[in-house]
Amino acid sequence: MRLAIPLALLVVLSQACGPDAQAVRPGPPQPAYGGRATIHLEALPKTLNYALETSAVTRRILYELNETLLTEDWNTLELVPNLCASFEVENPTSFVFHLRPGIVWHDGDPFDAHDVVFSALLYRNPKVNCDAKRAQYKRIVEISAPDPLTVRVRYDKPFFRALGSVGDMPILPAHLYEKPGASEDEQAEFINRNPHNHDWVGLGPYKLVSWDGDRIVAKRFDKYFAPERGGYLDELDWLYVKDDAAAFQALLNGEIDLFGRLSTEDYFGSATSSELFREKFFKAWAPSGAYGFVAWNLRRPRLQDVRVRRALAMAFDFEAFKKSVYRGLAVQMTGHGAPEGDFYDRKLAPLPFDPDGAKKLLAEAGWTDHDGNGRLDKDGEEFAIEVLSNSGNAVSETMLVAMQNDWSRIGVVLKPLLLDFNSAKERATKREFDGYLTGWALPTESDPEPTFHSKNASGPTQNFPGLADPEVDRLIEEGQVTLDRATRVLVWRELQHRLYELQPYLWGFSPPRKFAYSQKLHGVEFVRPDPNYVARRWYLPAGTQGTREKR
Amino acid sequence: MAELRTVLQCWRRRPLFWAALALVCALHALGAAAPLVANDAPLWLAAPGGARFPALEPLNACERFVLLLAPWILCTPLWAASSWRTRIGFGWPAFALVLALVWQLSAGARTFVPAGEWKRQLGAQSALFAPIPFGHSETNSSEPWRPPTWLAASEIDEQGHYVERNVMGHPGGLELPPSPVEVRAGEPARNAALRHPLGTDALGRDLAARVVWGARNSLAVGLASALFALVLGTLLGSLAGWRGARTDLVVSRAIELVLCFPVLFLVLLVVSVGSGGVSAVWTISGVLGLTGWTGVARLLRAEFLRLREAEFVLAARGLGFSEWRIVLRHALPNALAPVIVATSFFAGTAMLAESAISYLGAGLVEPEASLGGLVRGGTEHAWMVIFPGAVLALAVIAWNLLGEELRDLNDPRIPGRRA
Amino acid sequence: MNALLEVRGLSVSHARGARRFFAVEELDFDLAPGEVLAIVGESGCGKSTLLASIPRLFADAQSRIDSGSVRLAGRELVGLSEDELRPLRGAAIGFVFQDAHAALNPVLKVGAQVEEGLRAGGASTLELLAQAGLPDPARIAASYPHQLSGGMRQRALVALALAGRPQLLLADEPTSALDPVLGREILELLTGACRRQGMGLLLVTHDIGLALRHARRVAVMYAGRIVELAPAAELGARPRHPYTAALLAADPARTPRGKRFAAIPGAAPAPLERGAGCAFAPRCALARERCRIERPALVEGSACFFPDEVRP
Amino acid sequence: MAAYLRRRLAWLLPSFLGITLVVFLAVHLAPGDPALRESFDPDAGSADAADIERFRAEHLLDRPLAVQYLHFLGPFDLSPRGHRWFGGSGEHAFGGLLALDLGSEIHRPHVRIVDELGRRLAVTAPLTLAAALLAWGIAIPLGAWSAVRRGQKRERALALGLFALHSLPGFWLALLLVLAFGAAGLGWLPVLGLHSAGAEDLGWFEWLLDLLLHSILPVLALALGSLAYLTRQVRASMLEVLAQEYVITARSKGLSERVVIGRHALRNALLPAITLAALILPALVGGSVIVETIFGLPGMGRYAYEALLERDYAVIQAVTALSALVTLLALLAADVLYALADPRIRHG
Repeated sequence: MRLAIPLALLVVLSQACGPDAQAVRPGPPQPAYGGRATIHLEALPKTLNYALETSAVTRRILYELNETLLTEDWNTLELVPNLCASFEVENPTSFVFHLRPGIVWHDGDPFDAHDVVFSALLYRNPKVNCDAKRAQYKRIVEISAPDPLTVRVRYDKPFFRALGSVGDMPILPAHLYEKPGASEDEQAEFINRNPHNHDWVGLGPYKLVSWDGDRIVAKRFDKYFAPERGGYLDELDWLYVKDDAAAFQALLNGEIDLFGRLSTEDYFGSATSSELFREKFFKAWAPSGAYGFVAWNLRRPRLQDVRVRRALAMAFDFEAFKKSVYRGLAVQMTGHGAPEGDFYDRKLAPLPFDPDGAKKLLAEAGWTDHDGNGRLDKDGEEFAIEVLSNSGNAVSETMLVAMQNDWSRIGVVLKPLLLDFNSAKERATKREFDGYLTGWALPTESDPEPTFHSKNASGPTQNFPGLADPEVDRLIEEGQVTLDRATRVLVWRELQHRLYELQPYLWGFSPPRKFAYSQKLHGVEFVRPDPNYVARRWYLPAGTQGTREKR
Repeated sequence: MAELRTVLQCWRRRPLFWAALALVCALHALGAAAPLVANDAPLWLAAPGGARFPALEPLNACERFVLLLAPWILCTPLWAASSWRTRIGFGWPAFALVLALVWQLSAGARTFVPAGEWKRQLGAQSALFAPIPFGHSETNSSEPWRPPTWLAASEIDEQGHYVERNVMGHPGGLELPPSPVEVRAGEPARNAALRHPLGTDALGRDLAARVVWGARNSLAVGLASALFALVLGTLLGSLAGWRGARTDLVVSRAIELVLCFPVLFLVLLVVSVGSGGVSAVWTISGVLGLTGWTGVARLLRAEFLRLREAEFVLAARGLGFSEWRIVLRHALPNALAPVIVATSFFAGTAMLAESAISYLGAGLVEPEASLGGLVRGGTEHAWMVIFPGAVLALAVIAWNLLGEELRDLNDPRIPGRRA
Repeated sequence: MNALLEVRGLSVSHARGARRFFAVEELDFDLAPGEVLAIVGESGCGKSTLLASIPRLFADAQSRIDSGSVRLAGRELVGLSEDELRPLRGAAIGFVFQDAHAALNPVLKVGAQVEEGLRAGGASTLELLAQAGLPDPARIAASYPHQLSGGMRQRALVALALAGRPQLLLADEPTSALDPVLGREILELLTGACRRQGMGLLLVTHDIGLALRHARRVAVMYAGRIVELAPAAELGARPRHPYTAALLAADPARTPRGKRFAAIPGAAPAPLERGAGCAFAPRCALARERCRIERPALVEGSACFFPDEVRP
Repeated sequence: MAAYLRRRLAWLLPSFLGITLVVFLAVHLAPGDPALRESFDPDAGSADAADIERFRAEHLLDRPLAVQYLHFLGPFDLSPRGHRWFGGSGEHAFGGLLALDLGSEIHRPHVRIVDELGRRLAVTAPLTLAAALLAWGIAIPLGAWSAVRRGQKRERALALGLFALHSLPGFWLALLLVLAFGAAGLGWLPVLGLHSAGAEDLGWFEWLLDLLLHSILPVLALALGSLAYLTRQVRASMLEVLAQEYVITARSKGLSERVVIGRHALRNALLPAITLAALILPALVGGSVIVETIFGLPGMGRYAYEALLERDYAVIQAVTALSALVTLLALLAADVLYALADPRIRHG
């Protein structure tokens, strides 16, 4: 069912397209079973139990080790049955799933409706560490299993992502996680400290064999319920390498077969145009659905005036930055959402780069250079903005310096505050910043409520600006209950226009995810949804599998 | 001329020592005079109302004092070796005072001028630029990641394409056509060999300027933490060595406490808390000093324990000198030699520690430049790794060599080494 | 007469920085088997250098023998290579050092250090320690140098020197670090061993009284040269060099009670300032014009132009 | 000797507790809060205030610092599941440092810290030991040789070479090694991790060979740093010993130069080196963040640093307690070893 997405959709993004196959490869050899591939991880998952962990790395690994009720069709991006044979939408708030018979867990235990019900109910136990997902699944009012192969779910009120969130819900093996007759606390303890969070037992085409230190090894699961898409490779490894430069060296060395954090500089630069690279590797990119932004703290008086926020956006030379840092390979964002999805209006033009216009706007807002020292000031106070960010990301550091230079031309001083990840997050949560440079990684369609709705304006929420705009609230609530996809697209686009006009964020860029992978891998396609590749369709042509290349 | 002979004679006797001292002083002078060495604002500008010094105007009093120290530091080897000491001794302060007076007159209202702005507004006025005409934060989006310009691979034609295709060009045509290189007033020509002798970084900032200002910060950290460790170590070391067993016990336990403390953690703690007003250079020096004093303290304690029973100290007590007088006039000078040796070694170690911390992203990070931080920025490009690392190694070698020579100089036990 | 040791025209120089200087110049003397020759002189006159040059055991690697010959039992030592000379050390030439505390290895037991020097067929370690007058040799052998008293350490050093049953014994001020009583015992031990085993003993000391008491012949050195060489009795009774007379006058042990002993005015010239003429001239009461120009050679045991005018 | 030892041991415990207290205070007073964990889930929204409070309560982060420290120290478990005397359910009465129960990590409750420490030590300890042996194995002969040959041309060249080596920044050295021997350079050596993919199904010999190949560069990076320093230390103390009289006495016994240097000079020269050798112990436990990051080794250095970034208080305190204990023991061992080796002190 997983077909490669037509390249047309990608072309719209920029002039050229898809993977750059330097050498024209002879027709793909016949897929053959066997062989191994190693995939690079930029972070080590805390646990493989996706109910307790939210990191992108865990999600990527579980694509191969676990299955969900529904899955996103790579082509039409619609939800198609996966663990369930079929499903009915009785009314906007209740759904019935008919499970496929004969599905077994990796340890041979049969999969049935009870697993699904148990996986949904654990969010009601306050002591389980699934805080990030609790809000989403608390909306489920009732879930029941009339017989071992049917599950009935009912929501409190119509919600556009209802079907999606149930379909995407991580399914836990109840026979390993349920402690019969345990109290709520004991059950939570049993889940939080369950050894299977590390030695995961799932339903996917590959089952976990070993995980010590930085290397996770999975082998093909022979009793997978859909053998035709059960993966050709015998073994899939994931290897965690913290330092990107070291990982790239390991790729060249043959110790890694797919590296997903190629920098723009390396993608276009000498690293990937050397002889060694061209002969043995390919490079490619795919839309990442992630974008960077500076969130303005609307509680700070000087940033409450929308003219000031627009002026700051107009003073930053996005085009020059896009050309020097991204070499043109990035989308300048004009709203929240994944730029390739159809919920995002790509025709909304960004604010023009106009320093003089910006100065005029700031003057209107009362900021002029009264004492002639080259810096804008108002009522004796200089216009200085402290932008917080975490020091791990090289691109965000570069963007801060570029912003500092561009704004100094209109007399605005930017004081960068680069802290380690946790300190930065704590200050962001306590809203101790003027601007907060960070980013989102979003699926095709996401619920804007936690990020922009006024009820999340205060408290440790994702609504960093503390935006409280009735028009935005109305649009969000309307979109949430619009089940029809086409009308919902129009609602989200109207929301995007409204948000861009309010400028709670200085919207940055959405660079694509850039890959380098070994030519020995065949069947490698790059698709829209995270993680952008389908490891189970990779294969090594017969005769090259068993050979352990001499390192 | 007789003075010159004594200086040369002194240098010939201990060549390695004077070479090390000269290298250390030259590096620190370069760091102190960074505004004059690498600056985008012109040093001198012929203005209608009289000459202006745009490069020096934005400096505050403390930066100006450091700048004034530069010539004095540079001549330390000359000054220390010659019997001109008295003449040179008086000469320099006078010269510095004159310079300060002239300067004070010329300082206009300190207007804040954005990086590169002077070059844009220069127009026809004649101006003198620093040897490296680039500011440490002056970006040039038209030449990011440019290899050192003395390499053939770094040649760029008018449209901005690299002449040698394979270095930067991209067959897929995916990349936007680069804009032509923007050569601003006062800068060498586009393909001049010395335009970017060490290349540029992601934002087109000249690496040579970044290295000069990075060296300024790294050297400042090295020196400051060494002095901090010296003062703290001498204080606690002498207390432990001289006073009774009780203080000795307390100080030894404090030493053990510091030895067990994870240094990296303290730096992370302080940098994330203290990075408000004070620049990270001083917070890191403070931390390295706080954890580095144990070496000096242990050394001094051993020396003092030995000296406490030395005959001349008993004799001095016999003459009724006060305890403090004995310590200051007799014990300390004797113990000072090994302490100074340990301090110069620690200066090198502190710089290595700072660079390691900055490399991990916890110490001096953007936009402040530090030799360790620079390497972190471009591990995939040879010139971004080699040049900052080489300058750092050179500075550390200078300090260690100075320490080694100082040790041999003062070590009576090695026969025939008396200066 | 088959002399045990013949030294002819021996000159040895040391290096300080780039310049070299002569510590001893043209020394001539002989030593018969079983004979004890004392070498007396102020510190810095080159007596220790003389002793060290025989087995070539210089502390500083840059010192060397510039000229002259040293023949031990007829065999020339100066030209020998390091490998040829090494077997003679310990076996033919024994060395007794001044400060036993520094001369013994602090981390090795005394017995082990003596054993190192033993030659096959010789006396065992315990016998040697007993011969050196040490009570309970077994305990001494098993203990470390710092556990022994000064006297016992010196006796251990003597035992160590005698371990190889050498023909020639060189003793560099063996008793100056000890009190007089212990010193006398050590010296009697040394001279007794020489007589019994027919060894020659070169005894270096700064105490002329001690030299006269224990040695058959005495050589007086001044500024790197031998200024007088004569049998002990003769030298004591009628010194034929003003420096020897001055030394005798300055010896507290020989001055009758109540009489002030005379100190020698001035100081010995530093090695670099030894100009022409007799080195003692500036401090010599009998000095004349000739003494300042011409350097007196060692004639009939005295290197002075007016040996007879010397008043004891 | 025994009295000295007793006094030092008596002071060991208070020092150790003092250190754990200081680290505890520094950790809790530092900015950053473990409750604010990884990135928010982009789809579902953020943990709301109630969840964060529950997380803090579960790890006693909302209790006063003194209670938290006593809970960490033990022997009583003061959490809701802890000892009855302190209002706990009695289910897990004893815990904490003094009960040798380090508990489990804050962010990975299913991982017991003791097990993770074991895994991390299994990576760091052998590498550091190999590096130490390599460094000492070269430093002693090299130091002795350069002391004996002091002043000759070759020796001066070696001295300058060691100088440069000692002054190179650790990360720079590691990066250069990777560039030189990694795929981009000569391509002789693997640069990542301790095993290549699929190593577990190799024969034990290939497995061992694969391990050795992978550990050459890290060991080299670790050893080169300390090699230069150790060689100069041995050279300095050797020079000091060669100036002693007992070396001349040894020569006067006609012993060969090798015996004089080997038996007499070196034995005395290595005395101070013992204290340095004892300092290898903390390094065995501490590991090196730089080398482990660049070569991708899951060692102790990275474990502490990553816990630091995520403010995993349980792990930070466990790791610093372990390294503090080992450092204190090392310092004590250094003095004891020195006394045993030097008869002047042993037989006082």
